[in-house]
Amino acid sequence: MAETLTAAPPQVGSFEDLESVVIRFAGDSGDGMQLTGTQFTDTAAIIGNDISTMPDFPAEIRAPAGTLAGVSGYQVHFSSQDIYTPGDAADVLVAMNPAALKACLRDLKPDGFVIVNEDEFTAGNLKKAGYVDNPLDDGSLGSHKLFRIPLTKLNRAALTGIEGLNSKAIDRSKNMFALGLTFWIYDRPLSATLDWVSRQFKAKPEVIEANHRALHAGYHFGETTEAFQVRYHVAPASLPSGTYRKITGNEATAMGLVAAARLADKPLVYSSYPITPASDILHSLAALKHFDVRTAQLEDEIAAMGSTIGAAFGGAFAATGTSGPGIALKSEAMNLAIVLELPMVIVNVQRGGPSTGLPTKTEQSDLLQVLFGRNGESPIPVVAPATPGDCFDITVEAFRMAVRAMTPVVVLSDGYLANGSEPWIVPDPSKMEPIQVSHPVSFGPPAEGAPDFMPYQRDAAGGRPWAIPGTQGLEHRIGGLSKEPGTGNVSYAPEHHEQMVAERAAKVARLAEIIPPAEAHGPESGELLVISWGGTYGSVRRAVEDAQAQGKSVAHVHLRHLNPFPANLKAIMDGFQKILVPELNGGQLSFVLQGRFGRPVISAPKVQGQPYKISELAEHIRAALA
Amino acid sequence: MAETLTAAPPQVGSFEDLESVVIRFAGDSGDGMQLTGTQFTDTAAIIGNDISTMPDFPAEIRAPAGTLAGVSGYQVHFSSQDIYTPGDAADVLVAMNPAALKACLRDLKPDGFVIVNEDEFTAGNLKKAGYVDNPLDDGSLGSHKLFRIPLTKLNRAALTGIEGLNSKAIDRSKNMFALGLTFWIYDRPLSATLDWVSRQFKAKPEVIEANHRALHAGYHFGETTEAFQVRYHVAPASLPSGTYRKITGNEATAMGLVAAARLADKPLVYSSYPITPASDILHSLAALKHFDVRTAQLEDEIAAMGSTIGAAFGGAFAATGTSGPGIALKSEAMNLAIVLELPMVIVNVQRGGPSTGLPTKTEQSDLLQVLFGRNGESPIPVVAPATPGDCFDITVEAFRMAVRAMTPVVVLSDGYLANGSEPWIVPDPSKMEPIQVSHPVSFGPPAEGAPDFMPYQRDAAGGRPWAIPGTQGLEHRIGGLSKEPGTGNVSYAPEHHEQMVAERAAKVARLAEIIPPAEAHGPESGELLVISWGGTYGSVRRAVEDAQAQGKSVAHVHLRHLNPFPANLKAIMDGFQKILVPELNGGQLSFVLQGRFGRPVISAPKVQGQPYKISELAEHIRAALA
Amino acid sequence: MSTTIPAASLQPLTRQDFVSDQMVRWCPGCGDFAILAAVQRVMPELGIARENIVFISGIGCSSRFPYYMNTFGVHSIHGRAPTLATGLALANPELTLFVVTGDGDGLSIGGNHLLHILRRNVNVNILLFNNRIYGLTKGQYSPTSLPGHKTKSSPMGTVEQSLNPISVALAAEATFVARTVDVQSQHLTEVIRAAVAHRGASFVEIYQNCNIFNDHAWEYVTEKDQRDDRQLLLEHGKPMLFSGGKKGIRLRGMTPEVVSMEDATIDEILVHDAHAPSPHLAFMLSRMNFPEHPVPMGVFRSVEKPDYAHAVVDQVVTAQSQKGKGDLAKLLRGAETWTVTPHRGAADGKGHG
Amino acid sequence: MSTTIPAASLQPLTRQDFVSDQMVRWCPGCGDFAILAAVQRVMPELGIARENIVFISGIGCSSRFPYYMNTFGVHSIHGRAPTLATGLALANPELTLFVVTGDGDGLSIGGNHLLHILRRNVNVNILLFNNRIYGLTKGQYSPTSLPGHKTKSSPMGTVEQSLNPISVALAAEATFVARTVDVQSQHLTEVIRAAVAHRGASFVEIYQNCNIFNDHAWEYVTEKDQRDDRQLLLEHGKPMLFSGGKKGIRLRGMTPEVVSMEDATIDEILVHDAHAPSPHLAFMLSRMNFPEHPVPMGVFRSVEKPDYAHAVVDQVVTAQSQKGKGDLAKLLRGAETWTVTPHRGAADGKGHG
Ligand SMILES: Cc1ncc(C[n+]2csc(CCOP(=O)(O)OP(=O)(O)O)c2C)c(N)n1
Ligand SMILES: Cc1ncc(C[n+]2csc(CCOP(=O)(O)OP(=O)(O)O)c2C)c(N)n1
Ligand code: SF4
Ligand code: SF4
Ligand SMILES: [Mg+2]
Ligand SMILES: [Mg+2]
Repeated sequence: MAETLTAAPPQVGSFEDLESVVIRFAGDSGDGMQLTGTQFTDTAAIIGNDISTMPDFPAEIRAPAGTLAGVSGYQVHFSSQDIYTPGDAADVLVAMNPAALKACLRDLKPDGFVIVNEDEFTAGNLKKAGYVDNPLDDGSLGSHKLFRIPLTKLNRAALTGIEGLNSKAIDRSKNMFALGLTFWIYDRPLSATLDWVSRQFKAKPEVIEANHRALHAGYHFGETTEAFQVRYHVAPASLPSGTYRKITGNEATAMGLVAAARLADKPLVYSSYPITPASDILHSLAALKHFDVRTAQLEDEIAAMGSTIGAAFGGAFAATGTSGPGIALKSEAMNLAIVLELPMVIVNVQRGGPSTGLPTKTEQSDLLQVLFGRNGESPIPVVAPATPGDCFDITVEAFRMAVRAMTPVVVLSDGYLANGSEPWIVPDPSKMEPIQVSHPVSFGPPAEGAPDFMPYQRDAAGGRPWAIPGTQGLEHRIGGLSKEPGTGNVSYAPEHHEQMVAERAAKVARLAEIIPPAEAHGPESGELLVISWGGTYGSVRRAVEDAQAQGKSVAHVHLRHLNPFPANLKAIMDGFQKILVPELNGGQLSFVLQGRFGRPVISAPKVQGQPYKISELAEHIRAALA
Repeated sequence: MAETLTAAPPQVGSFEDLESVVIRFAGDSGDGMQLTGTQFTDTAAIIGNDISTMPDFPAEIRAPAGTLAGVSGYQVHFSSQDIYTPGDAADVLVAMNPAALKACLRDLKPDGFVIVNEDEFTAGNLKKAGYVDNPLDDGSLGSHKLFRIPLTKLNRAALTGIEGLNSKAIDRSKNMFALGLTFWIYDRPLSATLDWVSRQFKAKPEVIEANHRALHAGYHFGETTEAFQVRYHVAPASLPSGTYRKITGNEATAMGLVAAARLADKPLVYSSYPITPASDILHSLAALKHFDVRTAQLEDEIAAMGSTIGAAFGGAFAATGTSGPGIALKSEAMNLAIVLELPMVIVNVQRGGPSTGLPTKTEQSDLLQVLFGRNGESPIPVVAPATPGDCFDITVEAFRMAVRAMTPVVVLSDGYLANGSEPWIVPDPSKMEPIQVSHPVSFGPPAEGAPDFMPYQRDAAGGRPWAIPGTQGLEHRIGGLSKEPGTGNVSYAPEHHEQMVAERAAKVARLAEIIPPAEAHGPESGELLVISWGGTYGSVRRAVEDAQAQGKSVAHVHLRHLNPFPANLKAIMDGFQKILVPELNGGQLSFVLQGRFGRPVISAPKVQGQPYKISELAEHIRAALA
Repeated sequence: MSTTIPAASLQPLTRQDFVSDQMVRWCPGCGDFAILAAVQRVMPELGIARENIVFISGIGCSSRFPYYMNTFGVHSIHGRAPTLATGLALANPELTLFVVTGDGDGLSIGGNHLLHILRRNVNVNILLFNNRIYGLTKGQYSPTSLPGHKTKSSPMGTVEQSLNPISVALAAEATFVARTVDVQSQHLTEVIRAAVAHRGASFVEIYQNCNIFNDHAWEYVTEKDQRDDRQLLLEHGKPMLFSGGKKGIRLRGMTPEVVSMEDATIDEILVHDAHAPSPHLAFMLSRMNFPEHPVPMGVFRSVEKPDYAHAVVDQVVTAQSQKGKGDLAKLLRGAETWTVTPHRGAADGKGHG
Repeated sequence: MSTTIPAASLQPLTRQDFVSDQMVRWCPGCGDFAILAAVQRVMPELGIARENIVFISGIGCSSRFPYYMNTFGVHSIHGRAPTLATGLALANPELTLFVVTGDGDGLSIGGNHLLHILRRNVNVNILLFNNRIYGLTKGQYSPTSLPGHKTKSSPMGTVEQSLNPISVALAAEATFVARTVDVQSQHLTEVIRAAVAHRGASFVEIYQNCNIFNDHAWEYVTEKDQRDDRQLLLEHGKPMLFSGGKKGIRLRGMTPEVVSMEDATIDEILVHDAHAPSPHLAFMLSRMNFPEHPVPMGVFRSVEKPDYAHAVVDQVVTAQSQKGKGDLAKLLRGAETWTVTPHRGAADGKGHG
């Protein structure tokens, strides 16, 4: 449903132009903040801003109301410029209760706005949030500009008289009031949200009415109150022309899987076991059965991996998705997939570890796990998307690699990419290159004396024939024991083992032939090369560009391929005196680069379950150059 | 039952003195070759030779008789000198059938002896072994000295008339005939084996009789036939004085676990799931209940790991053992153990991978898996024994480390060490240092206002209190989610997460304080440093010593500690121009050294499921120095 | 940390003694609250010192339980709580252990461990909170979800048969099997008391309402006005009457049928035998369900068998009485030793490098 | 590889067509040989093209089975064969799938997958070779080993209750459950034929002798002279007679008892109902064992339910009929799009680095 919206013409005099704004909506888990943020984002996207978002919510479904543990936040960065991240710090914090204020204040810019629902700053709520004094009164908000709004009361007043709505339901819509207010401040149209509400609650007219009224009430509150003296304009960004949509990483991953299967004219079998933050991929795919997507929710991650192997053996495009703890469980079966040499895609949406760790926070700390977490020599290709939208491209690419080398391929996404969103140019599927799959075909009943089918005979790329059940004459048996090259027959012979280990390593290494070369963003040689991977792309790119603007000799390579590396990586590295590797773990890529190239790099690890801020990266670059 | 045996006085004239001999007994899986080898070894050990052994058998219980797949071998190296390995190549091959000849010939020295049971070289057996012509007749044995013995017939003849023995049982003792013959050739006493047979078959006098007769018959065959013109002497080795026993790695590991528990005055809870080549540890321990060893055979490796965690929480000395595929399964629970911070020992007896791989062959390819095979930043100490006997010391040490740092510790043994044997000076337990364990004690019911018990308060070594259920006043809850330092309460706060990750890394790193420094065997600086780990110790040490004897500038560091490394490792490495790292994998320690120190090393990988030969290492050293 | 104050200075404990200092993080209205309250209430009555009680859980909303109990506790990983409990029992067979699990934790990823801990009869009390949904991961179907259930992961309805936890426990040779409900706190506490009194593995299915993702799942059986008519309260040795004694269960061949007591005499009514050596009667009861039958509640099975950890430790004791307490020096020497004396010439030790 | 010769050029297959070129690597005398021979013999009778048959196994002696069948096959990893079978069925629901497993592979490490593949009713034939021992790892006890069994890992005897595979399968809602014996090849082939005919998950326990590590384990029931007296051959709709019709099974209340037909009439004898909707009758049979009862052999349960993979694919078909075959371009566009036109000014693309 493509719409082309434009913002209302600016009212001269009352508007100030801004390049970018970062708003953080925060409230209790029950306050609907994720929805509020999403709606704000959608409207910003439709208006034509560049956007980048970051939801942040607790691992509990609904922690006790009013507590710090229960705070749910959603940060939106919208801009007239090309942006890369959800923003280091917020310009505006909308805090629906004291806990939200307490939890998020530190992420607000010193001169940022604080819009609070004053009605929630009761003694009880203050205590739950761990406040001794009321921060609205004790001056502790310092340089922040505070807007106290009796939001609950105003909203109740606006909603009186709607038939069939109890007071709980009335209060539940106060997020729409807050949203309406921010729409007014940033001069956004209400239409997209009004439409969305109407669609969403089709069967409940009283709920539609409530939300529509609340949204308008908030908007009008902005207009009628004196509190906000200026409104702001953030002009549309000059994005490349095309048709855009907003997309989250998990949505993109799911669509990438579907697209890959379609490009090969295959059914997609997606086997999974729910786990945060990967579950939404399963949910998306379960709703796409009409694409011949066969989803299976298995009893655990091991079963999901086994099912994926079985489906791949059967000739389907087979994929599974999980997060770090699930990969740990899958590792034995992943190893089987590696030696069976069947194509499939394994998505790991990383979260904070180790162990159960930080289920809803982001981290890049499974790189070593996916590279090395299996017994024996078991090389597996690993790719990592750079942005939410890139989850689509990388997933399609992963399947291309899997089919070429007949191997499982790991896609390392992360919580930040999975839940974050950005505007994305909708690709035209008719222009995407098909994925060529060729199954050896039947020869009829094998003739006397004809050579046996050789399931492990290598092709030009080092792959092997993908012969599937149902093909007459190609009956064969494969397994996890060591094998004779070619025939695949069980063999414990030292030279067979050695050769098979080498063949598997070689075909993975040779994927470098089809991987795009790494691109140095900046000079081709110089003082410092910053190498990043995964979801830190945006912050690192911005930090490097800032440093370049300051005249520093620094370039950036962002790796989307972790195994094998792009063939030219070594050459690029050789052009720089120092190499800085910022990442959201204890230094895993640093370790791999050193281990691979035997050359020291400067590691800039961050292990807080939080994305990198541009400012932190700027500091690392400064220090590395010092 | 200590005995001091000496060989019969040499008969002048008919004997030749040898420094070392390597014999390989090989036959069908049903031929009792493991037993034959063990008996030969035991006698050699009792005589005072230095010994080193290597069994080599198929993954099947009993593959089809007479086939290559069914060949079971046992190699014994015995010597008057200090030896380190079971020998690169055999001096004597005892081949009980054509398949054994075919499978083992390539491991025989060019001028080695081949003793065959000629009766088994029938057309059928030759075909099963894949021989077109009879190798005994077609000259294909080349320079080897062949002894054809109608062993089956001779043995049957010797055993006629024993009551209650069918022909199958008679033939089953022909391995004793072969053993008797080798005893004669190398002038060994029969007494130890005769005694062993008597003990073993207490209830079956006819079996005792059969085996005794067969052994004597073989011995006398040597004496009466003209075939062997010379006999050989291998004098006792000049081993350090002391009381010795023969020990395999798995026996030593089991005893190490028992000893550690005893040194801490704790019950040992050993939870496991059978897997080759680790099962024997379970078997040994199950027979040691009187040491307050509580063994549990669980439903799988995950359960074994969980049970180990539970037992550690309960205050027992808890351990589990498995092989590579089992580690893959355990990895999620290992990660839990790491964040719960409980002491325990995880033994990985490595075998050839990936996947099911080579269950009965050796490899060192799980180093990266145990270091990195878990989600998130999850450091775990890793140690590796150097010899079968060292499995004892390293296991005790692993428990010391575990208790100090309150962490699981991995012992990386391998199939070669596990099944191989060497003479071992029996340690005196009364001289071993106790393992100090202190559990915080009860304070009675917590007083009003008293500070809460802090389960994650760090002690001097970075560990935490091991407070166990049953202790009044110390009730506390721990789990796999991210935690607040000190209290251990669930926390998703970025700085708490960061601090806990750092604290866990630090306490593991600080184990270097109690790890013995690495010792360079050879010059302190020079051209080449060879770094090895695990079961390759013996071959590498010998190859380096040989190179040193040739005047080459080479030293050897053997690492028993892989994480953390000995504190002085870097300093030693700095003293050498080049570093050579031979290992039985694709170059895993090489990668870790480069990754850790950012300095290139020369990797010498071997991935054949077979141990390193001294000659292969000599070649690597030569090449590295070239 | 140098003095030990004897644990015997026990004062009678109160419910409050079992409340930990941690904030309870469940959704308002969640059935878990009622279960927590009931468990905290029953604890002081058990006469077990608090320090001898351990709650172990996996992952799920239900598995947060240990944090809220002021006892020892481990919030472990998904599905593995039974394995930790087994090891802990081996280390100390005298503890009172609880495993708290969910229908996903216990029957999906953890199904095998559940089978085996029951089979081994480890002395542990397993409380399975069955809400027929994955709560913590926001509402996917679970192995106990009814066929056709539409959830996020089954938008067109599930195509899988659901597991019956009681049937599974019985097939796993469980020695104590019971069912109760979050909202019937009296019944809940009675069942928990019986479970704790049982030595060996006790399995308790607790119908629990997840008001966020599967509200009303059990309403058909727990609804106050209809309970009497829809629940069959099992009591050992008592005829199976319900609906205030107006109806009963009679066997037709092997098939249980509901009869009005106007049409049947009390002798025809099946008498509950929780102690029957074979679990097949209990299994039959486990298959009874509304609307054909009332839903049986209470103790399905309770039989005596040696518990695992004690049996293991008994072998230790037997071995020690047969062979003496293990002599480490003797063990290290093994079967055959030989002595190298100095006159053979001492060489440099063979080290380990 | 450019021409396809139609698979329809089928000649009648023979046993030999199902013999692969791989050397059989079991111990001489192993019961697995008899099972292999029987399976190879029954294959040609099934009328299924060889290329549409897949054998999947885990790890164990029994799990070597696929190598010896000249069909498609996967020798997977320990305990996980059911999971591969599930995915394979999803990829191609028309294949005939066999899972070959052991008492360790299927009931120890793989117990949970067994539960769930049965519950899901995946169209697969599961052959569980029960030798009450871990063969391949050289003789440790298994979950079906009898209590007290002395093995390498239980030198003083096991202290665990054994699992009854039939009971477990029934509790897992299996729609087809049967038992047979390696040495009774006639019975074996009949049961396998019935299993393959059944659509959905078929579970077949096969008593198998491991002559190396657990010889004679089943002798008490398979011994030729005593078979008649110790086996109860189940036939749907037939009274449960054995011992050549001289004895039968009668119910006393809920308890089955053996009666001599001299003391009972045929009407008193329990009639086998393999199609009973509730599995509780079959469960009762699963608890019968020598010496109290004869050991039931044959089909315990066989009921019709939709099979999993077809049900999943049916949803695909339904979805396609409702929404049309998915339009990728539309999917990619999603709910809301907006257009940036050149007049807004085209900037450098934002790349992915
Ligand atoms: C290894 C692993 N896989 C998946 C998850 C995600 N996960 C957490 S709880 C849960 C299911 C919980 O369901 P249930 O046991 O019924 O508990 P409830 O939340 O309903 O009480 C899942 C799938 C996880 N934490 N760990
Ligand atoms: C992950 C893993 N754990 C353990 C093993 C070792 N293992 C191989 S087969 C087996 C048990 C086999 O028993 P069963 O299934 O009864 O088969 P049988 O050999 O008796 O036919 C075990 C424990 C393994 N291969 N993989
Ligand atoms: S999601 Fe459901 S089960 Fe979980 S806390 Fe909320 S109401 Fe309870
Ligand atoms: S060990 Fe037992 S089950 Fe395995 S092949 Fe030998 S006889 Fe058969
Ligand atoms: Mg649940
Ligand atoms: Mg078995």
